[in-house]
Amino acid sequence: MSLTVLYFASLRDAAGRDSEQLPLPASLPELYMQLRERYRFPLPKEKLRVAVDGEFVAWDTPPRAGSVVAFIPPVSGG
Amino acid sequence: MSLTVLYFASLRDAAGRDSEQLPLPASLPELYMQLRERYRFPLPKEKLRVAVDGEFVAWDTPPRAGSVVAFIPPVSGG
Amino acid sequence: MKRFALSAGPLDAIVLRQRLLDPAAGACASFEGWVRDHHQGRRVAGLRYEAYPELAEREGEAILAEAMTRFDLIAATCVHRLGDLAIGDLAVWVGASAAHRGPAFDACRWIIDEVKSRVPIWKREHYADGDAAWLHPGA
Amino acid sequence: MKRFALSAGPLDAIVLRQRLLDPAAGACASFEGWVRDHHQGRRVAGLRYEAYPELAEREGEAILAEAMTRFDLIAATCVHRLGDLAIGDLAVWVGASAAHRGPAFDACRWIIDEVKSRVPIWKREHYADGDAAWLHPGA
Repeated sequence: MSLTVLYFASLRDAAGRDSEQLPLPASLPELYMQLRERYRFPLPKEKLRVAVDGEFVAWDTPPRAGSVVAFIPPVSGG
Repeated sequence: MSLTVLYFASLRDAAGRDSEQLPLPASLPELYMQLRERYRFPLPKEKLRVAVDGEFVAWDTPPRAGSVVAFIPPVSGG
Repeated sequence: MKRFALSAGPLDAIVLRQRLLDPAAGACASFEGWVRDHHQGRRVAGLRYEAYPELAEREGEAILAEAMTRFDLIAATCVHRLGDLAIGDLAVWVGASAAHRGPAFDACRWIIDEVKSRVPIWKREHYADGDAAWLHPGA
Repeated sequence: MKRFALSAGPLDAIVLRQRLLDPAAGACASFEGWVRDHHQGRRVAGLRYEAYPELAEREGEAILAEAMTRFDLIAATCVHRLGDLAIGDLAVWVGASAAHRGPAFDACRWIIDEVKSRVPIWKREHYADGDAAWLHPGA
């Protein structure tokens, strides 16, 4: 029972990797808080959006085994 | 004592010419009213602007001998 | 260099755009007016633009100079075609570059609005039914 | 055809513009984002764009589809560069064509505003002093 987490931009630099497999968490906010502590992400959850399987979702969406989760820091295209 | 009048767009079509020499008129509005009657210009003076020697001027600018007067119908560039 | 010009030949949007490039520019807004195939419900076959060139260039330059003072721009330019144009031809090109996109958009739109209202250029539309007419908006 | 795309190679404004041509179009507004040599007072030497491509393409398409319904458009397109860019390089191109200029301008501006706020693309600026930083506006 695991999922994949993708890291982008400053989160990737802080994590030192693009992605990793992690055990299925109780919730997406809990997952982010664990990772934030582990990798010293400077951004609080409130500044991020979260996507599952390539689509933005609400933070209270239940995590699913086998899914791909991405935490999306504020974007800066254009 | 004369001036040159330039005709553009529908005024040129109605006058059948690009320009002509005319005796110095008492005023620019009077000049336009004479020409409007002669050539059946459909546009009343209020719809036009007037230019002298390549610059827009007020209708009450006194006509000058040797100058070039153009009556400017509503523009439609762009 | 002149910022406003009339052109008897086809406009090249790429060449015009080059004039706006600048290392300090982060944004470029441009507008192209194309000859379209309809006007107020009538089929248009083509059109002809004529100008009072001396006055049109003077007014056009005045508009571009005013744009440079009204908006925080790096560069701006406008070129208007004269002569016979076919459907799809580029009739007018406006471009404005700036550090940021707000002034670039605002200036580009302001310039085309001013050109359309003030510059002595007239359009004669040729309709599919063989008729033709000078356009004198508001007349 | 897709209306939004990411591009690993240089953007060609001329090719992109072709997509918007239509005999019924009288107006085309376009926006170009260029890499500029400064940001908040710092000298910028170059930058790198990265995306979450799957999500970026989905969001980008959603923005362009929404633009087609919000504005009276004929066509609209947007392409965003990824990878390493130098000063003066074209980073993003947006174009919108319409019968009239109002919707073309409004849509063009709305699209770039939405792309900048919603599409998961990130900019890493390289400064002249050797430093570099990811930009996370509002963070």
